[in-house]
Amino acid sequence: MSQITAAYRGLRLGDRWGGAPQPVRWFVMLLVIAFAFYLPYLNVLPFAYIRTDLTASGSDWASVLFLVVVYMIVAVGLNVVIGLAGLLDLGYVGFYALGAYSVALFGSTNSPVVQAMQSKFGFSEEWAVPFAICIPIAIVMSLVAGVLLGAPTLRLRGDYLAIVTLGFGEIIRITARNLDDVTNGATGIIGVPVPPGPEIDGRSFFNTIDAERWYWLALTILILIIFLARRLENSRVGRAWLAIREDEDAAAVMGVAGFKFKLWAFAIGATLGGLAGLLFGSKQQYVEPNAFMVQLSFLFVAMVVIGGSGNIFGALLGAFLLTYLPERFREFVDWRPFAFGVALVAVMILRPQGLAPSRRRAREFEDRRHEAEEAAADA
Amino acid sequence: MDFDALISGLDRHTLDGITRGSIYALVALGYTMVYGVMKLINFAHSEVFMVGTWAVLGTYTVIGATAGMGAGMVIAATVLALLVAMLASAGTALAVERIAYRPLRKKGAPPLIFLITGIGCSMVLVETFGQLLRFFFGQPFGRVTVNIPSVLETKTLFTIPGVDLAVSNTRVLIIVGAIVMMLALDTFVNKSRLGRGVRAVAQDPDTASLMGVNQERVIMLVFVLGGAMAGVAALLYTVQYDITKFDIGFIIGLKAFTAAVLGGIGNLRGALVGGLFLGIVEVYASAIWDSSWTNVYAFVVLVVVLMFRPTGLLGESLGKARA
Amino acid sequence: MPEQKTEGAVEEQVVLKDTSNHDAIEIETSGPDGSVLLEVDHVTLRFGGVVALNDVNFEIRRGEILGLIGPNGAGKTTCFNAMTGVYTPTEGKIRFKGKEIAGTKPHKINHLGIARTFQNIRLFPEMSAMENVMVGCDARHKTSVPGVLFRMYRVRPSEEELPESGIRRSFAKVLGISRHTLEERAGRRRSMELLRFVGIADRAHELARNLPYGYQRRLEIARALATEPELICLDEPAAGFNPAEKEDLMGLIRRIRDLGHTVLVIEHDMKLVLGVTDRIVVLEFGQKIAEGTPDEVARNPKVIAAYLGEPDDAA
Amino acid sequence: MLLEMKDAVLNYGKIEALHGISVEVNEGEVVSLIGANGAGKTSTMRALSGVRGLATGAVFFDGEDVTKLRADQRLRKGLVLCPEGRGIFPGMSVTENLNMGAYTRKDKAAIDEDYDRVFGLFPRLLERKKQIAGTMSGGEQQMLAIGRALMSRPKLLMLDEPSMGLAPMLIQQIFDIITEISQQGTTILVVEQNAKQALSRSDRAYVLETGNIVKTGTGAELLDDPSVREAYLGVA
Amino acid sequence: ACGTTDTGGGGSDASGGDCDFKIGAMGALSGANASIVIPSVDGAQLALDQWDGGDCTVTLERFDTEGDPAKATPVATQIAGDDSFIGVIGGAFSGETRATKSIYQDGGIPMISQSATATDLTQEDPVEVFHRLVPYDDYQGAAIAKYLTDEVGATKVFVVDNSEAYGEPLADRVEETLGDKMVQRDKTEVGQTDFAPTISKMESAQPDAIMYGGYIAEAAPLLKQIRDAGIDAPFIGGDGLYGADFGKAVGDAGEGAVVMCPCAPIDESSTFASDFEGEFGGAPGAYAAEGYDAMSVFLAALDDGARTREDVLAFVNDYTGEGLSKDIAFDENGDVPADQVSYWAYKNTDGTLTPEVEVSP
Ligand SMILES: Nc1ncnc2c1ncn2[C@@H]1O[C@H](COP(=O)(O)OP(=O)(O)OP(=O)(O)O)[C@@H](O)[C@H]1O
Ligand SMILES: Nc1ncnc2c1ncn2[C@@H]1O[C@H](COP(=O)(O)OP(=O)(O)OP(=O)(O)O)[C@@H](O)[C@H]1O
Ligand SMILES: CC(C)C[C@H](N)C(=O)O
Ligand SMILES: [Mg+2]
Ligand SMILES: [Mg+2]
Repeated sequence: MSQITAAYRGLRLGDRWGGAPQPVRWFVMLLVIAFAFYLPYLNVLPFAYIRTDLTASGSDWASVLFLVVVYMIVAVGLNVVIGLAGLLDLGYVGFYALGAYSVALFGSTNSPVVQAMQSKFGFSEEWAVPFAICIPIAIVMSLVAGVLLGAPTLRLRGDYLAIVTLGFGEIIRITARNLDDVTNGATGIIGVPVPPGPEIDGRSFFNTIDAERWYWLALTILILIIFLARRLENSRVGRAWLAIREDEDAAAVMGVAGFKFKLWAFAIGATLGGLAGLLFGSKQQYVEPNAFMVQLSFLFVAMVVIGGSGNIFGALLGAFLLTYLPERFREFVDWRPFAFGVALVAVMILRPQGLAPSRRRAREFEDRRHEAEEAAADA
Repeated sequence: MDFDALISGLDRHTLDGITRGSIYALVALGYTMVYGVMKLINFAHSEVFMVGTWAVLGTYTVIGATAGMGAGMVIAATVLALLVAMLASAGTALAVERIAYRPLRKKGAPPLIFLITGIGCSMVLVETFGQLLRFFFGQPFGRVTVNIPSVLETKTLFTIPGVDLAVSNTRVLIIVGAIVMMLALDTFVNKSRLGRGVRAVAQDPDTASLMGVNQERVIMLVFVLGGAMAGVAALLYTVQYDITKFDIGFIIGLKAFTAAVLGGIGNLRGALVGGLFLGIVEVYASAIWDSSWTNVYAFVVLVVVLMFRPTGLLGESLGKARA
Repeated sequence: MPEQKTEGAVEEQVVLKDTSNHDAIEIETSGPDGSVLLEVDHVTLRFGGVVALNDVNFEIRRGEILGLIGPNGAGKTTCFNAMTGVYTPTEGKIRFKGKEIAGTKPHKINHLGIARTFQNIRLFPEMSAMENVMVGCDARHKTSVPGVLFRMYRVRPSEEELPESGIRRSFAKVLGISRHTLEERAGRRRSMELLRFVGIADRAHELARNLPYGYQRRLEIARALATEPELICLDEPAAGFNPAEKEDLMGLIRRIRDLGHTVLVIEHDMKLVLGVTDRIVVLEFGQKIAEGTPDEVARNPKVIAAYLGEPDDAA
Repeated sequence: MLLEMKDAVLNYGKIEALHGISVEVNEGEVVSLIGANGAGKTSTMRALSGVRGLATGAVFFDGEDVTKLRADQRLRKGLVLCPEGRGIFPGMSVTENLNMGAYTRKDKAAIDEDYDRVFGLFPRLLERKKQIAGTMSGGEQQMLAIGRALMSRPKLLMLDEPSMGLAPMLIQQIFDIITEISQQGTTILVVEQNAKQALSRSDRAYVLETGNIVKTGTGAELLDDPSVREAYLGVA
Repeated sequence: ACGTTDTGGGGSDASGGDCDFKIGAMGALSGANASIVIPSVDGAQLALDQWDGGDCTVTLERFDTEGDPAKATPVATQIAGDDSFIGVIGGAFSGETRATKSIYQDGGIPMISQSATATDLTQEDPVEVFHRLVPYDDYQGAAIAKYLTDEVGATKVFVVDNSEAYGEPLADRVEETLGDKMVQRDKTEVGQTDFAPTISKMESAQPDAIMYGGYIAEAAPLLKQIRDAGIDAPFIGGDGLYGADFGKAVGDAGEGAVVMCPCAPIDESSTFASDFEGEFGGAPGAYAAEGYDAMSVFLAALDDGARTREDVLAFVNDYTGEGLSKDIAFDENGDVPADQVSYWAYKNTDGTLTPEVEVSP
């Protein structure tokens, strides 16, 4: 382990990357992106061993890739909330659920909402809100939910926010489960619409089986989001978040509108969560409340923290590992949760700053560690 | 919606609520104490409780306690189970502290990391009973609900005159047990010297050490006390419900944590008030509507309370709790 | 502290203003010197039984350095807190440029033009010195989240704002440059200038928490200045300084005033207070007991009795 | 010799703040430590009190090696620090804070006596017995911190900038108190920016400069030293 | 069609001459509800073991979903994406079946469920690939209601469910059929352990029977608390309780509780029972015969020469034959014909479920 990390440090990737000329960086980036798009077809040994469908009870590789990317979108969003703005959100699954449910509620002919609209406006049985319109609906719904949740609760400090958001996630799930007349309750909604596309082999372009198409779609969205989210970090907004995290009162006296920026963080996070949920629901073509249990929120937080909160690429790495590894080792079904727990503890103790922390966090962390170690007089 | 049902059965519902709330309150203590001192949500605390319930089962199994023993035996078995549960829970809490938190503290890690190791520990403990032990020992471990012999058989102890409400011995045990433990703990923290040390570390660990407080000792103490209270809760829980399960801690932990925040996290009396309040609210609301909305009531009440009292019903912090 | 600053003061006055002013908030620095800038009008502030301020009444005039002194617990910091929106007075009004500000949120008050430092230093410890100052600069910037994300708001750049080279230059000519980019650039430049101004530019990129105490105090001043306040309030800026360092600080305070800021300073060090202020207000038990020029105050028997004790040059 | 620090090196991460300094304090003395901002005065106090460990070097107290002891263990031996920046317990009342000072003591009667003594020294504290310490003014907190240190009945009392944030009259008073408790038999090590006052009341003093001791001597000697006068007394 | 995903260990080309296939079985193979599912998969295994496939080899692959729809969807995608699978036995529970049937539909892979009973699966939005060997819950609701009125003679039934995809609609059906013979309806939650509010409602409603829609995990503590509170009205549940673990979990409190199931008792002396016992060391449990039948249908398709999913699907759609559990045929929705609908009430005596009476709704 230490040898590997030493070797890794020896490469000084970060520095080299920073020092490389612009065109080289562009080229490498394009290469990475191209490789990412190629991944579903990756079939050359030994690299093919990363595939998840090698064992008998394995799972579909492209579907896993899709899920990885969806969770990466989640992680990028949650990283804004936790990593940048320092707000502990334990109910992120709520937004994810909202995204999935919005597209189902408005886009599926099986949804009571659509059926009500049909009878109210005399539309045909086939009618539902077109997918293209479901997207803005989903985004607006989750954004509004983010603001509605944030407005009264962001004034609360730290850990109070954690439990309130956790409650929010549960409220969304339970409401979805109990409001039979709106959401079909526990039965869930089938026939969630998919993006339009040409028919191939008698199946619509985006279907439940050809997951690589979903993967490409999600990947494209993810790349766009990363591009935008990176802009936040080193900007007035990023600094405001940082300042709030460090000392909210002092920041206010320095003219930082704490509440406004926190609300923005929440809104951005909510939107990305909703978007990820939308992709998930649409790919599944089925939503039901049990897919949105609190534990999923914990998983999301773990992704961001394991990766190294504050750094988008850390969050991506975290999302990848925590989604991919359990799928890759499916054959150990019964032992996976146990291993997962052990891994969480072990990784965090060995590398508390996260696997790929932002430079700032890494530096902060080094300082604190030295301090703590020296503070122990008997060390 | 059935408000009549609530009104007509108010006495009964209140009793139910207090019973439920007493257990929340005892578990909430663990959250509140650890939070007060370390500003840390100990996510594994729900499993500390869970381990306690298994300890009760283990004790009964080993001594072969069953329903229908003589009164003396029942008392002996229960007391023994109580001690074992307290020991097991306190030990688990201490182990969690040693394994998941202390190394991080030594490295000065930020709070978020503690949260993740806490979640990790919680999973490990859950899986220990749901998988690991089953793998080695088979039943009763595993993912199914297991029965715990109801050594203390439910009997009506007395009837409250006037409202004609029958009160069973188990309920009396739960309510009285919870309140006695809380009072003892409260007195300890507020009156004893060590208790003052706990509060000092809570506010400023460095200065506390300059006053002669041994920080590590205090932290251990907090985990042990919180764990022991969860052990008490575990025994009372099994007395009332006679079951346990590998993941039984999750929901109770969640509620207890909510109760702690509701009362004002870091505040011992807050835990009691928050627990009872939450228990009663849940039962009342379930009486009016139904139990499928329970968590929604709980969290809505939490949000409403926090909106008017941003630091909970009784306000924050072990230190600020004015004795 | 480097000495070359004193002469450069007049030029700096120009440079230190935000140059991204395509759309910056207008601050009226106009108005004749000597006109009332801030008015504390019969302010009373109680905490339960404690009366921290009792019918306090004074004003700050544009362009002056006003000292606020008094025994411990007299209510000086509380007075600051009331002025910067941390507390709301129980009774009375505080007017800034004629506008009532009691009850306004702290960040709004900052936007109106009041900045402060803290008695117990409160920097952003994990940010570099430069970033700390940037946060101050940001107070005058307007780009918010959509602006940062999508860079939609574009301004026609002036010649010197255009990039040097080829394609980018043509792009910028046609599409303009986003306000965000210009603000960032200006903010960075100005932060560096401010750090130089207070004399700590050599450690601009170090984390604030690792700076020595004296540097931290100066950094707080730079951060406050970055918000372009009309009134800057310093709470015991010399605490923990030795006499030589205090001497430097006096120069800095004067130069801040020379830039056109009005200064309010709380300080227990009489040498500094008497040496640098134009006027002094004295509080005791929440009440104003004296007001006047340093000479008047130093001779005032009430002040001597309540605060100074027998003359002691070493204080 | 009551307290001795030998060749102490203290690091903050990669920064070495003390480069191997040695300090001695004899029983009954008042010793002061002066130096510019960042010279390492506070670091020295932290190392002595055990809040921070040393990289190399040793600390002896009362003839015993206490280098490996934690702060709380050293306190029990009578080595008490009143830290820079006061470090009061913000959520406790004034009385509770004082009570914490007596945390390790069991002699109830004597503790009550000490309460009276502290309240006698700082009447403001008596007035505000019930106030939550975090809401007190800067100077009031400083009084509380000193009072609390006295409650420990130290053998050796270390004060880090006790006059910081105090009004002129109180500064005078603080130094009088220092003299007084020294006469009552407590040994004192004090860090002060107010060098003139400190030196004039000290038996001996050390001058620290960027982590090294550059001068030592009796208080009077240093007061007369021209370089000290220029650097720390503000007199050219 | 989806050759993109088969690699390395992937299956053989289905259109080739050789005959080497897999059949998937998905359901709750672990957890509190596993005892309702495992016997049926064992039954399927038994059918496979007893089959002589000639040059065909078929393997049964078990996928544990814990009965959780969220965990079932990746499994379904995997099965549907792997061409060597030509049929699916399951899903065992209604929720997971609902979540996955459109995936199987897209993959064109036939499913035969041994136990998913929710009405909507076939009645509201039928998909071509889905078939089941059990009647749907409209019948079960009616059967339970009929048992309650006719056998128990109840006029004041208290109906509780677990707010979940199987229990709630079932309780709804019971409620509908009972009409005003139901006194009160209440809902609980999965994972709940304290049922005090529900019990105090029962105390004031004074029901003469209690019906629970849900699975074993919550039924056991609920029933115990009911009995603890001194309420001794008869207790009846749906097939969600039809597992060997029910008796164990509920203990003494469960004595006399009744479980309804659309499965006829298996004669202990039948060859099936003895074969099953020989293979798995116990009497055939919940839906073992249905599992056996589901597998048999697929195997018959292979015997018939079907070598692709399409062929198998066509075969299953038109299948008629005599099965262990009933005479098998599927209508256009994939349901068993109405004349095959039959229910049995089982009574829990000494911890085992013993057939009490047949009820036809
Ligand atoms: N939140 C509060 N609650 C109760 N009393 C308070 C509060 N804030 C301040 N006080 C009291 O008000 C008085 C004035 O405090 P303030 O901090 O303004 O003093 P100050 O003049 O700045 O003193 P110093 O020079 O010591 O800093 C003090 O006696 C203090 O104890
Ligand atoms: N926590 C810390 N982390 C990193 N460096 C530190 C830390 N504390 C102090 N230092 C550095 O160590 C050196 C000595 O600091 P110290 O606080 O001992 O000085 P001091 O003499 O007490 O100064 P002052 O008069 O400002 O209190 C300084 O350069 C300071 O920047
Ligand atoms: C195995 C059975 C109890 C499953 C149940 N009939 C359901 O549809 O979910
Ligand atoms: Mg003050
Ligand atoms: Mg210092």
